[in-house]
Amino acid sequence: MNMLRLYGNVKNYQIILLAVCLSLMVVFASGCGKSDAGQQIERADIITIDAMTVFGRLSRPAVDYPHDMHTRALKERGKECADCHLKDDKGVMSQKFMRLTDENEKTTMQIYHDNCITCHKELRAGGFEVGPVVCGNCHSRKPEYVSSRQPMSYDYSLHYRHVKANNDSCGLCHHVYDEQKKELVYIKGQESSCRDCHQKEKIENVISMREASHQSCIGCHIEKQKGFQECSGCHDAKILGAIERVDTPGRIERNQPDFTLIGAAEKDIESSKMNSVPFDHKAHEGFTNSCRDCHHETLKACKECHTLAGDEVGDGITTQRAMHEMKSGHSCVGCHEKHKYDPQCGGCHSLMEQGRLSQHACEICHAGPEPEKLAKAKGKYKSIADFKPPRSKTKLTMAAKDIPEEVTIGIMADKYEPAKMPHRKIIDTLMNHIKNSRMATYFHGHEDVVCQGCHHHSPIGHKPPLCENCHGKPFDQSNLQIPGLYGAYHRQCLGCHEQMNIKLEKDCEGCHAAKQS
Amino acid sequence: MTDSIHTLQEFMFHTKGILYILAIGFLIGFTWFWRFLHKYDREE
Amino acid sequence: MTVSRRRFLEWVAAAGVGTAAASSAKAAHGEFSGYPDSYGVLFDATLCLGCRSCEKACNEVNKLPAPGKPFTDLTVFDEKRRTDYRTFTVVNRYNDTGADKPVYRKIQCNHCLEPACASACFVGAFKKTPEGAVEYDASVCVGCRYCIIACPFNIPAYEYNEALTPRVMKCTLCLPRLREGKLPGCVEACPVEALTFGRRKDLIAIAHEKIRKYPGRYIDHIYGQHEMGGTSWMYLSGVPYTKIDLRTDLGTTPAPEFTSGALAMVPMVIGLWPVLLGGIYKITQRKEKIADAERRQEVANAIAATQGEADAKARAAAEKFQKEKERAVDMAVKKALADADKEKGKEGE
Amino acid sequence: MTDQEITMEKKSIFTPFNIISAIIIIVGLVLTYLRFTKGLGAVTNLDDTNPWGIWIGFDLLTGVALAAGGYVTAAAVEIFGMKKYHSAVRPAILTGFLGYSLVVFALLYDVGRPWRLPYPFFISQGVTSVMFEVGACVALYLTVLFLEFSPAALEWLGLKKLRSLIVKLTIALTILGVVLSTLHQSSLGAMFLLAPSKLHPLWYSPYLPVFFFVSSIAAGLSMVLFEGTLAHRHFRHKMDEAHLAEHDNLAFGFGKAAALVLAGYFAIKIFGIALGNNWHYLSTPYGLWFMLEMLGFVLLPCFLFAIGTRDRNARLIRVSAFITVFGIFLNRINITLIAFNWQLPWDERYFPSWMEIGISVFVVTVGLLVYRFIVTKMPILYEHPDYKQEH
Repeated sequence: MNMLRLYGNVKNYQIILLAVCLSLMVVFASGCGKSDAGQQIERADIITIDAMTVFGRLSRPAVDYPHDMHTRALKERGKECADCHLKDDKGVMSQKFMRLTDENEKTTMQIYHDNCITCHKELRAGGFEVGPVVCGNCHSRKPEYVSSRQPMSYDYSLHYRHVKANNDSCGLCHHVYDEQKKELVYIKGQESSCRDCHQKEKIENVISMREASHQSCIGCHIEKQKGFQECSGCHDAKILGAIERVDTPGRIERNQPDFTLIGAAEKDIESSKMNSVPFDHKAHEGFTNSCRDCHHETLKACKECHTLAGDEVGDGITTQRAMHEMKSGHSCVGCHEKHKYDPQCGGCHSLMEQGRLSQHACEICHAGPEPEKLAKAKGKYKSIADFKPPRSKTKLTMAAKDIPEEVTIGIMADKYEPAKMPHRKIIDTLMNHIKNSRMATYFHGHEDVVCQGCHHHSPIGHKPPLCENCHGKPFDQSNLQIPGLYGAYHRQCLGCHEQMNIKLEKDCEGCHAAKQS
Repeated sequence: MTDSIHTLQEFMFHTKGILYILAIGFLIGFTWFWRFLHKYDREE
Repeated sequence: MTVSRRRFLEWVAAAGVGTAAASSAKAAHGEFSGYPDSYGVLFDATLCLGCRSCEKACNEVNKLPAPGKPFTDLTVFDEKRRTDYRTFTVVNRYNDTGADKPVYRKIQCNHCLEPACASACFVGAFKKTPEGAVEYDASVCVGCRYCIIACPFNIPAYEYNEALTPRVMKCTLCLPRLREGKLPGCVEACPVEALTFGRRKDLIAIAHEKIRKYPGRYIDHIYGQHEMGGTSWMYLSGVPYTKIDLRTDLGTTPAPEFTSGALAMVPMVIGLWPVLLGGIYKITQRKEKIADAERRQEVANAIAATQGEADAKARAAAEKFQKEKERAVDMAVKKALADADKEKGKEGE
Repeated sequence: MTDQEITMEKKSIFTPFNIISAIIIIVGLVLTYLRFTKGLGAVTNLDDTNPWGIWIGFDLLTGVALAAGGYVTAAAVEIFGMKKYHSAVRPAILTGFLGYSLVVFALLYDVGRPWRLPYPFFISQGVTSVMFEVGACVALYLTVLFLEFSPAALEWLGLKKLRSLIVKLTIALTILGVVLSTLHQSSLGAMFLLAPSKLHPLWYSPYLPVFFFVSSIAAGLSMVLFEGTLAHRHFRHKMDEAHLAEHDNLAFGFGKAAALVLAGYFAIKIFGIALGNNWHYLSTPYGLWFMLEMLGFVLLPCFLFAIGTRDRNARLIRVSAFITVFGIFLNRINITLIAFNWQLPWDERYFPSWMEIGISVFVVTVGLLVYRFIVTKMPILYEHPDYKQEH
């Protein structure tokens, strides 16, 4: 009975209910529309505070912390690094927040919560616009910021700038640990890359790469009041890109050879069969950005780790793979393969099958003395020049007059007039590119190989076959592997133009005028 | 259309067609069977 | 229509004789590879230039009304377009795909091997032909638009502004042209042969060959080889397919399988419901009958009781008069009996 | 619609109800003209990505579900022998019959070429389509309902012979009715099995047919009560004492049934989520929407029904009946419109045009008018004197 009173007049009840439902429907429905709103802002200075992980699983999401934002804000209020980062007895500034070590879960958490929240609260009370004060806003699954941090890359140019700035005092950064003296000392000629010793994580008394770099770099920058002192300075792609590059950085002297014969190590000589490879080390320094491009972290010779049969020091990577691995940027072939698709080369090469070496490519590199003669040969050659000099591929074997000035492609002309192709102009352009590329001049097996850029899959000669000899009628179903003439022309021309960034003015009419009918 | 079946679609088209006809057949048959079964119920 | 009538008779025969097995014996294993040498088209997104030649050709070949903007106008790429009742194919441009240049993607009916539209249509207006095309027959179409609901690629369009004769409109794979031995209009028009027409199995082989030759250029997946049980129109791309609006969450289940289970239950219901309900009905009926019987029994007992009394009375009377005068006997007995009779008659009612 | 006025129809025909419905009818006719001269595009907001609107979501799906009262009541009384609810059968059958007629009527608007509706049966049978089965069943069931309803009409017309003939068929018709209803009620859900990529995972499930069937039972029970309530309020004078006497008992009986069915329905819906392991969607906006449907329009009425039957509170039962009816409407709309094409950006989604709503209102109004006509003329809410001592 009380139910009766509770629910009152049925009719009103229904109306109210209906109203509620409809309104709810509208609310929800409109909600469903923009379900995943809220763009994340990219920042290079995001530090993920997951210090607690050392004590086991995190109970709340880690905090994404915009460091620079705080550095600036604090600077404005006359604060400095030391206000957040304590110095140890040696006066080395800790990179942890408000502590030197992590005692236990509780204290570490306390440190963050007390300092962060109190500071935010105070400032907010002071009417400043500051960050969150409630848990969920720091510990958020979908944080406001997303990290765009770039790994710092220290190339020749940057190295050179630092060398000059500190007038050639290498010891400022490069050091080794002296067991007796129990201190860091600089020994000329033993410089290596930082990562050679400073690994991802701290090992015994060797601090992590991260710690080392931030300690030394930022420490020095602050001390000298030079260079960047904020995260973004070294980790923001834009700022990094803006750093002025030195076009001809002086060579880094670290008793490396100008020229060497790459062959098997002495102990492997017996089992090695391939001829050695004369290698212009000096030249390649110019083609790379840093020693690490080839030498990984160490500055050792390849064969020390990559033995003929593979050794766990070199992750079992054999010499052969170390030199020929197509996918690796450290290997000769891998790097060369990559450069085949540079604008000047890509026009021809991008249309050729990728990731393959032709059989006669071998002797182009392996032109040095046989393994057994290697020891004697060492002194004999001083530079690549002493060697059988690379054939000059910069001149065609045929006379200019034998090369058609212009080729008219009219075989399919229907909607358009025949296309006039500036045949010789194209060849001249390509030849120029070849001239300017040592790689091309060295590796193009034959003077006239340039013709094969377009006249592919056919013998090199003064009279290469015509396109229509292989590329039959368009969309030929009996022969789907080879594009028809229609596609062949367009793909070749347009593909090459695109690769070499040569814009075509007014699309179709650019090559063939529309037919007036 | 060829006699052998190449697609699930075709197969179902065939089988479902038959099933529908069988079903209708069953309904008619069942009504008859029902009356056959209860023939003598009325006089009691 | 004649076809469907023939089918109907076929079914009747099959249902009657049970020869259905004959034609579907191989099918019984549930594996269907589609029509052996059906045709298809392979679209290579790394080659497409976005010249809209295919759109133009399609429009001409199918004699569709001229669009608002001419086909030479490339500003149409600024917004995302889809197929509609007078556009069987559109090319869309995608700028933020991760590639350094915009990527173009042509879309049209994919001519599924197991078309969702076909399994949706309740007049069987859609049919997968041996050539590979999914054919639409407007002469039977009722216009329920269930096919449009069913199509996972949002392709079929509808003539909403036709008052009485609206049709579903979609790419035909140029079936009429194929039968004349010609190529589909769009394929023939593509200047870079970004569209390859051929037997589906050949196209798959070619696609794999391309991926092998240019590992850096292609995503190692042929879109349409397995999607929704496979489509006759397939795609190659250098950027993830989701970036060019090709859904990768469709799965590989052929459309008919989504509903086959539900359809399989139909005969079960028809077969078992009558039996079940009939049974229940009979049970309830029997309950009532028993209830009636009990009621009748009580009545009967009542009758029996009264009957007994009457007889007793009659006998008593008889003896009484026996002891009386001899000559009154016959008369008295007759009288008593008459009374008894009268009593009976009363109770009889 | 406040139609107390109907009770005083003897006085004048210009009652507010009549006037309003007259207006609706006129507007409806104009829209009808537009639809069949200018095409769907002119009156609807439908487009190529959203081919189905409220005419399917409301008129067809909701309509069919709510018309389930016919087979539910008939089955309860004729097959399960709950003779005491006998007075409820005819109104239920009538609503069922009208409901289905209106569904077909509305389809004539939605479908492109209405006159071809018989094609699937006589011209070209698309037997692989779930819709074929729906169509076939609806067509047959409509005939069944007509036959089941015809005695009332025949009594009114006084054709005794024909009537008694049909009455003999009652059981056969009822059983057939249940079979057909089971099939098409569930198959309406099965239609959406074909679009897993478009329907939101929380609503899409291989169980869809079962969901639709079970919910249709709840809908049927509730609709009988709901419609009974209205009839009771506006056609009291037409009801005989048997009907009036049964009014509350009916509520208790059906209320209990509805409570049980809803409980089961809620359970299997949850199983559905578990089957697809879609729990994580519950925290999204769609999830909240789903839970609103589940808690507010399944679990809530389930309990209200339970309380109502337990405390013998007929009014509360009628309230929950209303909630359930609305819940069914919400569910069908969710599946056809709100949770459908859920990945599409907001501006590519569908919202009905006023004209579509207009037609739907028009259809409903026509239904009401016909209902009023029949109820006032034929022995629906009372028993015809000549046939009293039957059953």
